[in-house]
Amino acid sequence: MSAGEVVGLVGESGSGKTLTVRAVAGLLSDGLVASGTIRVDGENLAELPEQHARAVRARRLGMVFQTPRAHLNPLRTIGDFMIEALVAVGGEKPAAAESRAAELLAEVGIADPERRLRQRPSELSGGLLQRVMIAATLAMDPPLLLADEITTALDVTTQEEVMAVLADLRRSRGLAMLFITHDLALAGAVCDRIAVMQGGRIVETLQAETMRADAQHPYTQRLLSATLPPDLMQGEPATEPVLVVDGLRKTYSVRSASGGHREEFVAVDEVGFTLAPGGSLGIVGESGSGKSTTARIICGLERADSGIILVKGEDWTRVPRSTTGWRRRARIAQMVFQDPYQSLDRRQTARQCLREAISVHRPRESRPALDARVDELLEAVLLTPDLADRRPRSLSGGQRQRVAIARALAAEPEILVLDEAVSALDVTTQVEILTLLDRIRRETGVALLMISHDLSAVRRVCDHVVVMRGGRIEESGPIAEVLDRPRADYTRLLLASVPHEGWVPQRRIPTRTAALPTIATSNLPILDPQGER
Amino acid sequence: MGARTVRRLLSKIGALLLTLFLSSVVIFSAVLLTPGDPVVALAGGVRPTPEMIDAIREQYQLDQPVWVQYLSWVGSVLTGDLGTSFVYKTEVIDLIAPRFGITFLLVIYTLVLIVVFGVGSGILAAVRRGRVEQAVLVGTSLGVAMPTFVVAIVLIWIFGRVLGWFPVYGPGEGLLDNLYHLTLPAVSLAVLYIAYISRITRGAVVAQLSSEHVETARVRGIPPSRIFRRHVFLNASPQLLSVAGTTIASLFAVAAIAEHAFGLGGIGVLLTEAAARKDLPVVQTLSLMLVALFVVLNAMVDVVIAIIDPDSARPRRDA
Amino acid sequence: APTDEPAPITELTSSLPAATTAVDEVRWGLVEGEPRSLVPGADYNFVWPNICDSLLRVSPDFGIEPGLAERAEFVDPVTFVINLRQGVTFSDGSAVTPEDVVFSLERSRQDVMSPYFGAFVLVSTIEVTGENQVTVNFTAPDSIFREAMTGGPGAILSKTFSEQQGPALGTSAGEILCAGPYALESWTPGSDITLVANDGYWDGAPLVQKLVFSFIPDGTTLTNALLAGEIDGAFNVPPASRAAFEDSDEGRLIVGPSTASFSFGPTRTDGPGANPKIRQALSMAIDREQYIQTVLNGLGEAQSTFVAPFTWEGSEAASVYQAAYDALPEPAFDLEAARALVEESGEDPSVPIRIAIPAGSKELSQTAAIVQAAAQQIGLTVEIDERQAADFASLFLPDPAARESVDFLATAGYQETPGVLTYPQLFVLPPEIGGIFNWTAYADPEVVGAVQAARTTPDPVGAAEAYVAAQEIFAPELLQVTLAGAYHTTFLNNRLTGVVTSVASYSSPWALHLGGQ
Amino acid sequence: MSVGQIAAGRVPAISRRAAKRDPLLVAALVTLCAIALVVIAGPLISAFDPNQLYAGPISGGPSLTHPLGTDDLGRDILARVIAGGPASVIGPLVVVALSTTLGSTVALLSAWFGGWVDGILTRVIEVIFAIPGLVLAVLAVSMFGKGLVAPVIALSIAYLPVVSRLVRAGARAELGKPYMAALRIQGVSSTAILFRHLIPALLPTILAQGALGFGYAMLDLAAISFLGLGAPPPSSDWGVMIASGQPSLLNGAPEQSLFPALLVVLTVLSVNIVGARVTVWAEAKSS
Ligand SMILES: Nc1ncnc2c1ncn2[C@@H]1O[C@H](COP(=O)(O)OP(=O)(O)OP(=O)(O)O)[C@@H](O)[C@H]1O
Ligand SMILES: Nc1ncnc2c1ncn2[C@@H]1O[C@H](COP(=O)(O)OP(=O)(O)OP(=O)(O)O)[C@@H](O)[C@H]1O
Ligand SMILES: [Mg+2]
Ligand SMILES: [Mg+2]
Ligand code: NI
Repeated sequence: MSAGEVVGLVGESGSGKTLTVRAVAGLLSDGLVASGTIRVDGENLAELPEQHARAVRARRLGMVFQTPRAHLNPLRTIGDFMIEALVAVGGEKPAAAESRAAELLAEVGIADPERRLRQRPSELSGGLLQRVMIAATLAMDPPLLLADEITTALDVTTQEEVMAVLADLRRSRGLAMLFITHDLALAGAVCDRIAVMQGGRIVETLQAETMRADAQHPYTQRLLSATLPPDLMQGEPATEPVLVVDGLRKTYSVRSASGGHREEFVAVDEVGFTLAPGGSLGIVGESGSGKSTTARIICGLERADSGIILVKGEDWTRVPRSTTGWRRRARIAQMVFQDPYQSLDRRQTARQCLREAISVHRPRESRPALDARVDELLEAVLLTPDLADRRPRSLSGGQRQRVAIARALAAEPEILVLDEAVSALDVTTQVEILTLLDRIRRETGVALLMISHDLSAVRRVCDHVVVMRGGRIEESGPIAEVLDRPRADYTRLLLASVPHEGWVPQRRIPTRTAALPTIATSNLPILDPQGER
Repeated sequence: MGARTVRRLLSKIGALLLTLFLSSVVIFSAVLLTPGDPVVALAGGVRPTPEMIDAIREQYQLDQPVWVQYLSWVGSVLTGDLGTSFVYKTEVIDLIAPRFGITFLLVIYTLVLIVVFGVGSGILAAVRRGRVEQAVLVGTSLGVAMPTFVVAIVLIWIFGRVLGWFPVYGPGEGLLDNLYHLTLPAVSLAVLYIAYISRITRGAVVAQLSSEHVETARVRGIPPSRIFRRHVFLNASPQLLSVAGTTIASLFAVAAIAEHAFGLGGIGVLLTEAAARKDLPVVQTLSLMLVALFVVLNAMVDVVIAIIDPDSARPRRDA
Repeated sequence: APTDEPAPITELTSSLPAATTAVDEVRWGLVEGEPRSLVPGADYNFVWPNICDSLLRVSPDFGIEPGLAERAEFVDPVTFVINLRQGVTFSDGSAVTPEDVVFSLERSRQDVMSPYFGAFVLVSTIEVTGENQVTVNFTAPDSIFREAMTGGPGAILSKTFSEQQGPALGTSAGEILCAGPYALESWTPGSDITLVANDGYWDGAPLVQKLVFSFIPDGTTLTNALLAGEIDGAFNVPPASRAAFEDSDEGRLIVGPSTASFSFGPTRTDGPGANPKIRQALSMAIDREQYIQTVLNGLGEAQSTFVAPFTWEGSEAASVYQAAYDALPEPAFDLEAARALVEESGEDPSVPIRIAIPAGSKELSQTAAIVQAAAQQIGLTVEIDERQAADFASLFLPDPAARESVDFLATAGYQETPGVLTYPQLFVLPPEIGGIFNWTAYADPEVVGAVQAARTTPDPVGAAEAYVAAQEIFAPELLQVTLAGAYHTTFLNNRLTGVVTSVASYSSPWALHLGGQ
Repeated sequence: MSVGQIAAGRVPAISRRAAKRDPLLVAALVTLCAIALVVIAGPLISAFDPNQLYAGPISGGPSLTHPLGTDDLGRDILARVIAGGPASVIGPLVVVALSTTLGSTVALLSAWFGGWVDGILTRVIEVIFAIPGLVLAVLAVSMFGKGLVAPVIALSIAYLPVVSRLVRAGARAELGKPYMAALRIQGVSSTAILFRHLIPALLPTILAQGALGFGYAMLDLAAISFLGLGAPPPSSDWGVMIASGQPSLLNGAPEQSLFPALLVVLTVLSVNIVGARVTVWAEAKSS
């Protein structure tokens, strides 16, 4: 890599991207041995004595990770974090280091840097923390930044901001960057060169501008086709809707940011939409906008404060949360979750899992009949029967998600709710699953309610879309109308944030310093057997 | 400490006070749960004379409703009137006061040993993987399987009788002599805890060493010694502190074993002797004291942890 | 090696040569635990004899010597005159007056609960009859009163001080003032009692400035402390550690004569314990030699009845007692005969026999185990009921209900003053006239008559003859099944000497001549 | 399928696999089996009555007739160790059984119902946690008298918080996983969720904790016997044997204390090794 160059490293999960940068950064864990050479400014790090290599790395390399929160010491302030390297490595006086730290924070676009220096990581949002990490790596003014999926955990708008900061730095400092991502579109938009990895090897290196044309390797082509804009779905003319949601509202009582007293937090506010039988509706919006909450209310996992959910004319908010109530509800709506590993019982084989799901609704079914139905379901999700006797541990992510979908279909529901069902999978698998879902919808006539960050995924599968922000619906309508001729500013912002060819990241909302209490939504307890929280 | 931390601490301390209150109810109800007449229970296995019966009724207000009895019991304990032992025929306070010092010294001594050797060996095992770690792991496996009293007997045999390096009886006189006399008792008490704390320390330090924020510090070129102090040890310390809190409290009770073996007249021995003599008033008072100690120590530990880690809404306490 | 038989004891030492050099401090271990009180009679311990002098003193070999009284003797069969020594003072310097004597004796005489009450039952009046004289008048001649005056019953307390102290007198909460060689300085409950030398003591000030008693109820702990030199001396050291004591470079084990014996006896009027045949059977099933080797580690000897020969060692009629004792059959070990006795007894052997022992006594718990094993061999079952001190003590209350749940209790009994009658009369007389341990309601008119005659015969030989006549009848009844006489054991640091090492240390100022070698 | 079947069906499979590479675990398991065998079948094979006096010399050393020697009353130490086995092993077993079942039940109730049920149960557990185990045992002894029953019950209660906290945390984590929500949505009944999914998921954790608890209970009960609050004399509980052998130890005959002490240490050590392995296995299973 030469100075000021941005090189992208793309490839599917497990292809060795992270290991590569960790080897460069000297972070290989015990038991892993790197061979070969790593030259920084002509010095081979692999041959240098440990002490010396550490000094070279400290001054010549900066590294930013996917999960900034985990990479910051939770017990120390942002200031401690920023100043530490300046003092311990750079040999600056603490007072000087502090003002320098504030400057660096300002450089990455953090407002009120003095206050931030006194805060702890827990008080900052993910986007801010990622910027703090970037600012910290700048302390030693390194020529090279290693960035490992630094935006994967962020939503599109925040991703754009972080990328904008990096673009600025590149311009102002001539910073070179090794940029790792799953997202070819993003890589194409920000990198000069792109290296494609598969199974631990770089299979091909391409110039970013011309990658579509130049791609030779079949794997690269597969990656590229996976991100191609898909055909638009043709929505069937709406008959009587299978699902009518109206005036849905849900508030949580949370501790206020300053601790102490509790306050009401509106997660879902006056949400309403309809879903046609066999139709598909996408819900998009930034993180924390209330998408999951809406989905959970529809499936009965949460109780709405007010509003109605009509399924075939019956109000489902009134169905009791008894076992029989759950059984009735099960035939209406089923859900597929984001993390396919966590959403299966790790002790059950695929077959046991499906058998259980079926027998809930057909308690008197005989063994052979049950097994026949299991095979049917497996076939529907394109799983070979030999996988049926494996436990989740020995299935791939895509296969697990197929089992989860098959399980959801076991109840023969009217609606399938997909909460970020493909976000955790790598691109090629995503495409497979989305295609599968589309096929199932056509074949079985189940209606899809698909929640996603990913506008292209929504575009591929859905006929209607709802855009949410802060618990409210900003805009809704047929997919083509909303995504191609957005009316709401927020929809426009969302669309503009999605990396695409010729995309230049911009700082669009400089005032947003998001100090909301950031609750990791995926870690919240979900099952509440009593029904009330 | 921010207002938020203070508020969180206050509610924590409130919860601890509630714990204290509830456990005092549990301890108080020992009298009611003892089979037979509460007067006999309170007389402590002695057949009470009519004067004693009157005195007990008077002291414990046995004619009053239960809650009045409880309140007056707690009230008198709070005002320093710990009641009378009918077995020892003295004020409970006179039984406890002269014995407390030696137990306290023993616990402190033991604690120093535990911290130095337990935390020390735990860190060593975490930092020096390989042979040192193996040695520490084998040692601690043995250590957690060693009954304290067996260690005491072995120590008496080796150091007291065969080598004659350390005294094996009594607390001695004067602080230095006290410490000399308490060496073997403290070691015998400490062995099990050293092993226990060593394992916890090793676990906590290893977890921190492989944590991502330590990785970041390494990439940034922070010197290893500094990383260890400011990132690894600091972050491991809340867990160690909370274990230390419960350890000290239980040491006061377990001290009985060493006191028994080495003939130290401390409160541990008093507690077990009183139990053997069914002297409920003494046992109750001492139990309450130990529980209060536990609660206070934990409150202190929570404060320290809250200073280190203001986000510790729920300090991890158990191991 | 531990498997060797312990060497037989050939010589008993009743006292060590008096010390010659002064010692600042001596630490003494009390394996009996913390005393409940230092008032003579309120508790038995080794502390009070050094604080409170008696009118007469029992010598180490159980003879009688003058004490606070220059002379105290019967001037006629029913008049006992006490002549106080000139100028004796309490440890605070105040004079010992005849009023103090009257006060002290009346304390025991008027308190039915006092263990000394029995000594005063024949007394009619106690009066001051001169500047230094007190006269005790009797309703009948009393052959054991003078001997009683050597121990606790004759101990003298300061009247004014005692009255001031009230119920706190002599407890850890109060103080005590007497005329012994040492005075109480401090008492830390749970830890120790410190005595200081009484420089004004009439028989010369002790050489030890400070005598500190530590409470070490655990035999092993005491042994460790003695062997490590942490504690300078102790009585009743555990016989189990004999080998360790004898090998010690730190101190020496001194074996002295004693009246103490290990025995077990019946507790109620019915049940197997009350059946003499069962008692005889159990007695015959126990091998005494083996018992002495295991429990006492050889530090004792077989004993034919529950009164030990040392009791009459200093008596004028010693030869009469000895001849009668020698005539008693020695306890036999005969399992066959024992089984036959069980058959004859008519008791149901499947009903378990409960034997109570106090917790924490290794010797008694071994004793119980031995009785249990012996019983098993002759077809009886024995259950062991180990009781805490307080529980065990309650077995001795007058109310028979306290003993209902047990058949036997095992004890180590001793007699701290000379006088043959003192101990057996507790067992053979009806409870109304002093048989406080006569729990089987043993009532042989001949025995009662003879024992009472022995008490009221002023002539020692006459009294002895009356007693041995009774003994001949009650000894075979085994009102106590005596297992062995135990020697008085003392462990003393090598730098020290001068203590009384016989059972007289229970009632005489045994530390008076204590000091450096 | 029931909990028992899972426990019986899987643990041996795991240990078989582990045995290949883990000699320490094998040694521990063999030791435990040997001890269990001795405790169960010992009375049949032992040549002497544990209470038979003078079966050999007083405080005799090991010999052919008395492999572990004889004690201060000439009793065969081997026979006594064997006879004391049940009391020494069953005590801790009862403690573990009671504290794990009670603790797990409380924890499951707490995690399942949440809300005020959780609040109250957590408070109760907190209170028990505040009273050290030994203190609770001592309190029980002073109420109900000496013997093994009071301390065993007291320790069962004292160990409850550790189990309960662990299981509650595990249960909450498990209940928070999406598959639980999925089961709910499918209409799987509460009992099925509880017994077919939740409890089996927690079983490794519970077993691991049980193994560790056994070790602690054994040490604690032995200590209580040593302090003179446990089983009364004729019993040959290992703790009592160790304590009563002290005088002989001082006289140079350590057998009486040594062998039961070795047994205690070996048992606890083995159980701890097994427990540690189960913990590792449990963690591997749940990650
Ligand atoms: N410490 C380790 N020990 C053994 N194997 C490892 C270790 N770390 C990573 N691997 C393996 O090395 C391979 C490459 O992993 P790496 O983390 O570099 O993938 P990646 O391309 O970054 O994937 P992702 O997109 O999911 O982050 C994977 O198969 C992974 O399982
Ligand atoms: N149980 C709860 N208690 C308190 N607040 C909650 C709870 N569940 C969700 N929230 C809050 O409600 C808001 C909406 O959450 P929701 O999970 O619906 O967002 P989302 O749109 O799915 O976000 P993401 O894209 O990150 O999954 C968030 O701010 C979240 O912090
Ligand atoms: Mg990666
Ligand atoms: Mg969500
Ligand atoms: Ni089953």
